[in-house]
Amino acid sequence: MTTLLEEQVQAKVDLPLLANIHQAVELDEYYVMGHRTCAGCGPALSYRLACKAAGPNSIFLGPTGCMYVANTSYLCVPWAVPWMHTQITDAGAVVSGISAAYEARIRKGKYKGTFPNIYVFAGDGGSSDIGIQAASAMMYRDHDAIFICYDNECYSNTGIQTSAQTPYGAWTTFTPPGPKIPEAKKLFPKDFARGMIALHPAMQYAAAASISYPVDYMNKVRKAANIHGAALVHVHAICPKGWGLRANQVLLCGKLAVETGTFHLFEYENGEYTYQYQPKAFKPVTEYLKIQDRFAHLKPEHHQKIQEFINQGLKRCGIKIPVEAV
Amino acid sequence: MKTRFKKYTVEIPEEMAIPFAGIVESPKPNGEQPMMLTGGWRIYRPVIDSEKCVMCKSCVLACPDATVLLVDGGNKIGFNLDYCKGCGLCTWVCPVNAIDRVPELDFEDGVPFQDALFLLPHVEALYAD
Amino acid sequence: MANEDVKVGRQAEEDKGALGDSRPGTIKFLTGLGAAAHALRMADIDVASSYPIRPYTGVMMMLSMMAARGELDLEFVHGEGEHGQLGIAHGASSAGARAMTGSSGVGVVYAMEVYSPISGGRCPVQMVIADRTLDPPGDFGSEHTDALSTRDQGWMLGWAHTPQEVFDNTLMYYRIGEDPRVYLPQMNCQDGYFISHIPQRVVVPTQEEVNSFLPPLEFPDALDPLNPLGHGPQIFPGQGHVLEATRVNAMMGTFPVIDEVVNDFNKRFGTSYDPFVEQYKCSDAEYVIFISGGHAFTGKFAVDHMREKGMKIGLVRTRWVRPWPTDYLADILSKFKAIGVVETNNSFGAARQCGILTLEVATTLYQCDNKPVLTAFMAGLGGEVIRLDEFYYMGDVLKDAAAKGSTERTAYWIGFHNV
Amino acid sequence: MIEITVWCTGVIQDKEGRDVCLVLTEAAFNEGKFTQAFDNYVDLPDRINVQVRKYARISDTVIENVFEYENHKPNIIGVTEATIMKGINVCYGIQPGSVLVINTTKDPEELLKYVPAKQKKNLKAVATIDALGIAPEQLIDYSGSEGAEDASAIGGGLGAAMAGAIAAVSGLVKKESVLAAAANRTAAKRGYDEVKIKQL
Repeated sequence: MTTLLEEQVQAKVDLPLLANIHQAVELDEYYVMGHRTCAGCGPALSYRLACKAAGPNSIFLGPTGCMYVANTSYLCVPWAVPWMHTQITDAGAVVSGISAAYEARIRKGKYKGTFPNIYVFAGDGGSSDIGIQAASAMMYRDHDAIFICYDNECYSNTGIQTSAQTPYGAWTTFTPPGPKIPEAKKLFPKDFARGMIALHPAMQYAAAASISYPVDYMNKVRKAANIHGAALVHVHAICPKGWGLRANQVLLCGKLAVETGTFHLFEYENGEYTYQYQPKAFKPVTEYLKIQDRFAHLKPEHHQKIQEFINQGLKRCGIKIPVEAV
Repeated sequence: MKTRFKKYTVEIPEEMAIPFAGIVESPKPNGEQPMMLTGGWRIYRPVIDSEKCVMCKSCVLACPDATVLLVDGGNKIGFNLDYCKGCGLCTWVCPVNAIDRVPELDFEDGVPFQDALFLLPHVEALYAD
Repeated sequence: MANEDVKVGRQAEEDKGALGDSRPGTIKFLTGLGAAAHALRMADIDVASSYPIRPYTGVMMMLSMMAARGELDLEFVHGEGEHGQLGIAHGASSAGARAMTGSSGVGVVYAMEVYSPISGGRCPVQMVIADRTLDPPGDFGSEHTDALSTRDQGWMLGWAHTPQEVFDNTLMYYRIGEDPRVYLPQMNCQDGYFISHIPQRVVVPTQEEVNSFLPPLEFPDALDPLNPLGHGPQIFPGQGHVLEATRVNAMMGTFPVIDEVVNDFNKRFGTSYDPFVEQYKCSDAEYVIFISGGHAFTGKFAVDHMREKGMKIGLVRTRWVRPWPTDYLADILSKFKAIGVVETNNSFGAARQCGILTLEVATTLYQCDNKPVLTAFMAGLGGEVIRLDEFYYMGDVLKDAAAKGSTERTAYWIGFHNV
Repeated sequence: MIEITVWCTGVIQDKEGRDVCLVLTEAAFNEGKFTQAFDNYVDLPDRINVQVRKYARISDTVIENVFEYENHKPNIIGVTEATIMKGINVCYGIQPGSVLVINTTKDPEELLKYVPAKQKKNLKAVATIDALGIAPEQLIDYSGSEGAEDASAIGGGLGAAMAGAIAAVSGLVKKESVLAAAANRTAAKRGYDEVKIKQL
């Protein structure tokens, strides 16, 4: 019922993939300067790259989160494309409504343009925690829309609180370390992207990307946009405030997350996973943890526990690359 | 209509009016949002050594604020100092160390000067002498 | 559900107002849900978002059937819950579509977060509500507390008392809500079971007539890449009151629009709706039953019978709870000696432990020189039927109150105090 | 009533800026004054490098306007990062006889150029203090800015030095009161003693 009519599919032009950074730089900016995000904000960078990749025939939805509050304070917006706030709970539902509206209006001759690419830009809370119900429903209903989860591993707008994506051992203001709870956060995070893929077997495209690999990320956004149906991009968007980093360490931290196997860059297409980062060996996770103040309280045994979790994750994903000894 | 219902409506002074449903205009592509100037945040200014620069453009893509620009017909790197927050990511990402970080106070110019961060008409009145 | 269509001309006999007006069109026997669905079909809605909960579900069944048969070109989106349903409607409306959704009981309150964003975004969504008692425990019966609990969220809110009125309200509400002077969402309420599940005669006009009454939606600031706008950026605490005031003005600005639209409807379709308040046998009444919703149907018969016994009773039925037609009601109600408000809702710990409507009526009368005796009848709670003899009891209480100038109780519980 | 506004950079000096206000109000409270210390709510949440404001009010009588979001007519301005002055008129709204205290290694005269003439005429004194040199470890603590109690000690670093300097310049509270209120007594003392004052 929600698939595009043939003529709309033909009218919609696919976004070409980018061969290199020079092509990416040439693209126009649709997330422009003048927003109240942190100096060195990872999510802001992920927003900018996504908007750059998306181009003008786009609508962005911003569920409540840091990228709503920081970007729109006050009564102004930095997006050159249509943007709308949704509740943190229901971005997936609102995007479904917009997609359905365009399906109906174009079919009935009430809208003369082509079908827009509709993006949700939800934080990890708005995706994997409070927003998971609507996110899942949007993917299940296969609306022609793109769900981007900018994962900064915490509720950062409200002052750094734990979310379902906050890693084990991380300090947040809701998981402070103390003599009784030396490791701070005791729970291991959800695996949002793979979980969504497993839950929605009809999903055609999903990807995990990092702001530290910008062209790869932009191409993943474009591939997701070119899919006729629901697609998911999970982007690792490092939060300097929440993770206890200096502003200029954000891209380094993103790189280390990938190089230690903490965050995997992958694509899921036609039922197959492909992994983009294939080193000779992964670095020990300690290299990633030690630059972040949120892990400063951890003891060697906690590092070991995190390393085991990462090793298990690699094994579960069928990645047979060794990890350097700690 | 019965005019008596007017007594239940609120007359909003023109200078306090807000757009319909709080819906605002979008900025132009490649433009800026002048209601949120951020150049004043900067403690260290990025300064590029064009001799060293190899125009790999990594810094252009690394800026969360889109303030690293191609200037001089696309042949050089420049910065929009009205908005650069001085995060230093361009410096970090540069493979040839062509971007230096210099204390902002060493320069005379380059930062838009504002009386206040956010100033609404009815709040401004409270600051008046 | 729908019986054989019977093509008729203008009805010769004058029916009681309660049974629907005489007017040209096709007669169908429709439940309130069926009436809503047919009206939505004729309104050519673009997007419907569904989630099942008894008793409103039938309207979605009919819409999905109409979509499957090709009778209505509709995007039928199944929500993941009422919260998602409202989110879908919000998105659809923001993108310029004529959108509808609906719910009942706990479903209505599950979506509570999303009502204010929709009305604040000035999205003219219509929501079909068939009332149901809130939990605990499970109870399918009609009680208005579900929809009334959303009364402070900026939606227009009104009740129909016959399937015919549901049909007509559906069209009128869209035209009012989509008026450029208004742009507000509407809750089109009907009592669960009493209206939603009992078929009655409904006159269905032609599609051409509906088209000429209800033009397609032109939402000015729809999300559109050809005209980029930002919907809902943060505001300063110091700007909150400005936005709230514009929402108040939008709601209060509905009065002339309602007046205009309902009169236009009457003219086009041969109906005789009062835009705001129905007065039944009130011209010489000394005491009245004040009511909202389906029980007015029985109430009017009860008034007839009490009148036959010489009682000077009437019935006042508000067609709107939001906006509350303050001045109309003040004019109408202040001339009586006693008023009994049939609540069909509950507000635990409210002033005088009445329901929600008495609070509004009391506030309305406070500005009047003549203040009638006011009491509440807690009736129809949990979906209990309000029978004729219970209305007679209310009549007796009111007659007594009118004579004495006072009542024994601030709220009479029908089912206990009348035993 | 004396109104104090402290400008600081978001996240990096958020806690330090608040500490300046908290140390001064604690000192004044112990001297029997009525006090209030609070963050600028509209600046919330702070972002790295954004200019944020922390406020204090100190009065001989009960403070009645406790709910006002901002200090509209401040008497004392503190700036924990001198660069802020380049972009913002930190002295906007100051009353005649106000003082300005800046954390910098520079001399007071050098920073005066960032104060517009209209505000400059209301300044009684401008002072600088190398607070970062006195307490290089800046504490980052988000509890306080979200309305919780600060999870770490008040006046442990830069903020103590600033508070000491403000006390010295303004004479608002006694030296011993400030020293007693700050967790880092040495920093507060050095701030009090090492501040460079230029009377105008």
